[in-house]
Amino acid sequence: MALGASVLLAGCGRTQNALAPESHQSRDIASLFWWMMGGAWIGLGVVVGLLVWSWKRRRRRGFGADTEGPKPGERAGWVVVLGAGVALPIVVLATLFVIADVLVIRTTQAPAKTATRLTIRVIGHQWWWEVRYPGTRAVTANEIHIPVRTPVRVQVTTADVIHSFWVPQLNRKIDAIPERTNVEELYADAPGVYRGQCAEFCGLQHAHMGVYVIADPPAAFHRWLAREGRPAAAPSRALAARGRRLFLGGACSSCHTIRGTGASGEVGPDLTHVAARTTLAALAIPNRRADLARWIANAQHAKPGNQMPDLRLTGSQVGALVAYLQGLR
Amino acid sequence: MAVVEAPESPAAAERLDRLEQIWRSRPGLLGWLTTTDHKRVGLLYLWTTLAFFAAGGAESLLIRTQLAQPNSHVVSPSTFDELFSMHGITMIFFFIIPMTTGAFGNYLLPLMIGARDMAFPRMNALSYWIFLASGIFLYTSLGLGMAPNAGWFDYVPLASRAFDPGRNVDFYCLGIIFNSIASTLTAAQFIVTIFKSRAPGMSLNRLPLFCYAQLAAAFGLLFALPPLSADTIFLFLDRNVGTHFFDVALGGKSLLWQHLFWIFGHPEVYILIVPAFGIATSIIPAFTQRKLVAFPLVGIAELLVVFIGFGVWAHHMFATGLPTISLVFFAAATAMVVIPSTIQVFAWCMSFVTGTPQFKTPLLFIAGFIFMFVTGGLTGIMFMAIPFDQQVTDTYFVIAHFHYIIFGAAVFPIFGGLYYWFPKVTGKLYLERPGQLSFWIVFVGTNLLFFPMHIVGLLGMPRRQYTYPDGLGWTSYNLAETIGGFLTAAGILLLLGNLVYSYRKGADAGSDPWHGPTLEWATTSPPPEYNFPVVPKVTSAYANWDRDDREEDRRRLAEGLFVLEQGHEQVEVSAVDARLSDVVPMPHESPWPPLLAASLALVFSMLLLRKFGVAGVMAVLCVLTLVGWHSREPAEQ
Amino acid sequence: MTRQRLELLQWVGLLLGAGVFAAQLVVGFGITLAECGDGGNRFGIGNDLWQGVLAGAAAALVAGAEAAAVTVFLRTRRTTYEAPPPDGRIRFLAIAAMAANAVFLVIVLLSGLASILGVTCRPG
Amino acid sequence: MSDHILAGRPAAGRPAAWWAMAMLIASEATLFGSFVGTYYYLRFTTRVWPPDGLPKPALAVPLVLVACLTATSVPMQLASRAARAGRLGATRLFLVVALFVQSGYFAFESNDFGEQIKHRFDITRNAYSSIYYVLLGADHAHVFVGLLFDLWLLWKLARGLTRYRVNAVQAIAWYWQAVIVLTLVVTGTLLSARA
Repeated sequence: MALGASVLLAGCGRTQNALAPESHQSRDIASLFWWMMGGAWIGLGVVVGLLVWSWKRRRRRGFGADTEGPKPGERAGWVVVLGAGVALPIVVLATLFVIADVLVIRTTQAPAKTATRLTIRVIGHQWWWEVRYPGTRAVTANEIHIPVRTPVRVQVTTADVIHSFWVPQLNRKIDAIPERTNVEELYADAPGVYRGQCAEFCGLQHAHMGVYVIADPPAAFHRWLAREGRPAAAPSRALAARGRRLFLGGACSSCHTIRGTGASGEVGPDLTHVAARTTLAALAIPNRRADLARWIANAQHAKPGNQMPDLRLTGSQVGALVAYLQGLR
Repeated sequence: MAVVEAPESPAAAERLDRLEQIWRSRPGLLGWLTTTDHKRVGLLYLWTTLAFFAAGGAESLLIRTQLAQPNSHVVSPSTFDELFSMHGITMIFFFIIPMTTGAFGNYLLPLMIGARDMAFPRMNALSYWIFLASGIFLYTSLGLGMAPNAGWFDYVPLASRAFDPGRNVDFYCLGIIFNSIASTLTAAQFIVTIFKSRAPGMSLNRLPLFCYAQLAAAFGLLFALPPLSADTIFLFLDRNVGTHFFDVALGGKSLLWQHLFWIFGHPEVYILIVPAFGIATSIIPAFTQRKLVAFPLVGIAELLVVFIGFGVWAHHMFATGLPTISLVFFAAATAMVVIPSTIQVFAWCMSFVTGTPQFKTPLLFIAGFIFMFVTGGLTGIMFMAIPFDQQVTDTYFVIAHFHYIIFGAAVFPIFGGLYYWFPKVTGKLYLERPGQLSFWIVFVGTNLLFFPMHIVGLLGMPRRQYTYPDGLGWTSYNLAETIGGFLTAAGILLLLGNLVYSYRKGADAGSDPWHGPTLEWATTSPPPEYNFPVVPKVTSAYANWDRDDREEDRRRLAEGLFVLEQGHEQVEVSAVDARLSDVVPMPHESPWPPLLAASLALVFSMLLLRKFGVAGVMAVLCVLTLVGWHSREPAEQ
Repeated sequence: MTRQRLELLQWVGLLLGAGVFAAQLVVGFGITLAECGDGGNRFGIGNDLWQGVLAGAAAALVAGAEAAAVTVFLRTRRTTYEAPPPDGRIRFLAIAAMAANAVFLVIVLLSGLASILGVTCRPG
Repeated sequence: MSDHILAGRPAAGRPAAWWAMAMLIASEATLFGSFVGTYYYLRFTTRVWPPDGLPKPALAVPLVLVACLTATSVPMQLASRAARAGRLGATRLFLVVALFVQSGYFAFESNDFGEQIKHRFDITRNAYSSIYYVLLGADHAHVFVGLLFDLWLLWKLARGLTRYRVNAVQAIAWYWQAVIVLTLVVTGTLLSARA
C-alpha cells in the first residue's frame, strides 16, 4: 500500500538539504547557487592573492619612504580599481541579475492560474500546519500528500502569526502573512517524503513546526485522498469505544475535530485519520503507541508552551484514548 | 613631530600655560560627570560599549552552548528567545554603533580635523548620557525577566499584545526610541562638526577618509532612525493605546512593520560597517606608508554605499509574496550597492601592493577584515538572486553572511583600531607578539564559528530555533561553531589583557610611533585637553606627512598666531572649502546633560508603566532642564 | 568656462543622479503597489507603460548628470584633485560624481527593464 | 576673543546653530515622511478609503487655519533679519505678532482635535483613524514646541541681544518655516482622502 511505502520512506534519508533538489524549481535554484559560489571563490581568490603578494614584497622598499612626494604605482592602482572594482563587477552583476531575476524567477514565482489542476490550502498555526484539499472533505495536519510529477498549487495563509512554509528540496520558501494568501507551486520528480519546516520565527516552539510533503504515485494519491475525505471509523473494541466516549465527553473534543462524531474543535489538528500519520506534534515525536500515550498524558513535556493543556488523565483513561485514536486510520 | 614638546620661546611656553588653564577640566568624578571634552566622552563611550559587548557576547555563548548538541536543554525555549533578541539588540544598538561612532568618532574626529572639540560639546555629552540611560533601561528588562523576546526585528503580529502580552516588547519599543535619540544627536553632532569645525584649508578634497566614513554613517543614522522610530511608536500605540496600525482585523497591515523596519534596517547594516571602513582607511596608509590608492573614489564609495543602502530594504522581504515587479527594484539596487564595496576593496588591496606593508597587529586585523568582508560580501551578492534568497533567507546561511559582515567587517577593524590608537590614547605601546597572537586566535575562531553556518543553512537549518533534531546532518557543524565561539572569546580576552597590561606596564610610545598620516599624530599622546597648541595648517588629506605645515604650526605658536589663548574658543569654517569664517566661544563643563538624560529616563519609565499623565509631568521636567541648560550662554563666560 | 559654471555643473553632477535614482525607486515601487495592491488597482495604471516612461526619463536625467560630471572633469584637466580649493575640490567631486552616476544609471536601467519584463502582479 | 586672525575676512557660511537646526529638521521631516508613507501604504492596500464608512475630513476650516499659520512665516523671517541687523525692538515685535497668530492656530486646532475624537471617530476605530490622528497630533505637537521656542526666545530677548541670541532667532525662524511646510504636507495628505 502506498501509505505504507511512504511511511517506510519517512523512516530513511529524510533531509532538508536545499542542494539535493527533487524538482525543477529547486534544481534551478541549486545550480544558480553553484555558479554563484564558483564566482565567489574566484573573487575571494583574487583578493587573497593580492594580499599575499603584498606580503611577499613587503621588504622591497624602505619603510616610510613613500609618504612624501609622488605615490608609487598610483596609475596601476586606478586601473585595477576602475577595471576590477567598477567595470567588471557591473557587467557580471547585471548578467546575474537578468539570469536570476528575469529568467529563473519565472520558474519559482507563483504559478499562473491555468498552470495547475490541484490546489491545496496550507494554514500555519502556532505550532503546526493545517492542510485542506478544497473540493473534498479531506483535512489533515503536518503531512501534505501530493501526486508525483504533477504541478500542485499551494495557497499559504496563517491563523495567527507570520510563518514561512518551506520544503527546500521542492521549492523556495513562501511566508504565511495574515493579510494575504500567498501561492507557490509544489512539484516532485520522484515519489518520496520531503521534509520541510517553518522558517520564520513564530514563537516558543518555532523549532518544532515541521511538515512532510509526501509525493505518491497518482493512483495511490487519489486512494489516499478518498480515504482521507471519509468520516472516522467507529471503534470496534470496547476499550476504544471507552476512549471515544472520553474524547467526546472530555476536553479533547473542544479543541479537535473528528469528522463523523460530535467533536468539532478548531484549535488543534483534525484527528479524523490521525493514526494514518507518521508523526505527532508537527514532527516533534513519532506517531507510535508509547509516544502518543506520553503526549496525551502531558503534551507540555515534549513541546513546552504548545496549546494542548495537561489534562491530568489517569493511566487507564490515557490507554483508552490511545486505543481509540490508534484506530483512526 | 609633536609641537607641544619643548616650545622654543618662553612666550610660546607662556601661551601653552594659558591654554592649559582655560581648557583644564574639573578633577575627580565630578569632572567626568560634567565633562564636555570629546576625548573624555569618547572614553566613557568606550568603557560602556565594552561592557555591553561583554553582555552581548555572554548571550551569544549561551546560545551556542544550547545549540552545541541536538535536543539539549541548557536554557528553556523562552530564555533562548530572550537571549537571541537581546544579543541582536545589544550588539547593534549598544555595541557597534556607539563603539564606532560614539567611542572612535568622538575621540578621533576633532583630532583628525584639527579642532579643539565637537561643534556642540554639551550636546555631545548628552548623547552619551542618553545612550547610557537607554542601555540601563533596556537591561533592566533582563533583570526583571521581561526582556524583548520577539527577535531584534520584532515582527508583528508575533510582537503584538495578543501574542506577546508581557512588557517585553514595550521594553523593546521604548528602549529603541530612547537609544535612537542618542544616536540622532551624535549624527547631527558629527555632520555639523565635520562641516563647520575643520581646520582652515581642509577642503572636502582634503578631508581624511575616516571623516568621510563618519560623515556617511552620520547621514545614514540621521535618515534611517526616523522610520524605525515611527515603526516602534506605531507598535507601542497598538500595544498600549489601542490603535490598529498592524491589526489586520481592522485594516492594519503586518507588512507595514516590515517595510518601515527594513527601511531603517538595511542602511543600518552599512551604518555599522562604514565607520569600520574609516578605521581601515586610517590604518592602511600608516602601515603601508602610502597614501591610499584612488582617494576620491574611496571617499565617494563610503557615502554611496550608505545612500544606495536606503534603496534595498525589500530584499529582506523577498519571501513575503510581493509582486515580482516590485521586488526587482530592490534586487537591482542590491546588485549595484556592491560596487562601492568593490571599489574600496581593490583600493585597499592595491595600497597594500604598491605600498610598503608592515604587518603589525593593526594591519593584520585589517587584512583579516578584508578577507572576512569579501567573504561576507560575496555571499551578500547572492541575495540579489531573488529565487536563491527565497531559498536561504531565514536560515543559518544568512546568519553566516551577516556575521562575516558585522563581526568580520565591523568588529575586526574595531580591534585593529583599538591597537592602532592605543598609543595615542594612553601614551604607551601595546605588546606586539601577544597582539599578533590575539589576531590569529580571533581569526581562526571566527571562521570556525561562522563558516559552517553557510553549510548548515544550505542543509536547511532555520535560524532562531532553540533546538534541532539529530539526523539532519546539522549536529557536527553546530558543535564546531560552538567551539569556534569560545575560541573567539579567548582571543578577545587575550586582546583586552594585552591592552590592560600595556596600559599599566607598557613602554613609552611618544607622540607618533607609527609615523601616522593624520593630524591626531601631530600632538602629544595622550593629547592635551585643547588638542592642539595652534589651529593646524592643512594643505592635504595626510596633514601629518606635510613637514612644512607642521613647521608652520611651530612658527604660529612662536608668533602667537592661531593659538586662541584669549578664551575657550575654536575656529569655524565654511562648509565646503573650509575657509576660516569665525572664531566661536565654546561651552565648558556642564551638569545639565546628565540631568536631562535622567529626566528623559523618567519619562520613558512612566510610559512603560502606562502612566501617561505622569510621563507628561516628567516631560515638563525635561523642558525645565533645557531652560536651565540654556540659561548660561557661552558668550557670557 | 567660468568657475561659477563649473561649480554649478559639479553640484549638478554630484546630486542630480542621486536624487533621480531615489525618485525612480520610490515612484516605480509605488506604481507596482498601485497596480497590484487591493486599494490600488482601481487606479487602473498600466504598469509597463508607466515603468517604461519612468525608467526612460530617469535614465536620461542620470545620463545628464554624468555628462555634467564628465564636462567638469575635462575642463579641470590642468589641476589635480589634491590642488587647493575650489579648483581641486571641484575636480575631486567631479571624479566622485562620475563613478556614482555610472552606478545609478545601471540601477535605473536594470530595475526599469525587469519591472517591464516581469509578469505583472504575479507574486514573486 | 582672538579676532585678529579674522582681520578683514567676511564671515563665510551660516553659523553652526543654523546647521544644527537643519539636522533636526531633516530628521523630523524624515519622521513625517514615514508617517505620510504609512498613510499611502495603508490607502493603496485598502479597498475603500476612508474605510468602514468613516466621514471624509472637513475641507474649509483646516485650509483657512493653515493659511493663517503659513502667513506667520513672514514675521518670523523679518524677525530673524532684524536680529541679524541688531534691531532688538523690531525682533521682539515681529516675534510677538507671529506668536499671537501661531498660538491662536494652536488653540483652535487642539480644541478641534479633541472635538473630532469625541464626536466624529475615535483613534482606536481602525487603521485609518490611527494614522489620521497620529499625523494630525504629531503636527500639532511640533507647533506646540514652536510656541515654547517663541516664549523662551522672548524671555531671552528681554535681556538684550547677544550673538548667541541672534543665532537662536535665526534657528527658530528656520524651525518655524519647516513646521509650516510639514503642516501643509500633513494637511494635503489628510485631505487627499476626499479625492
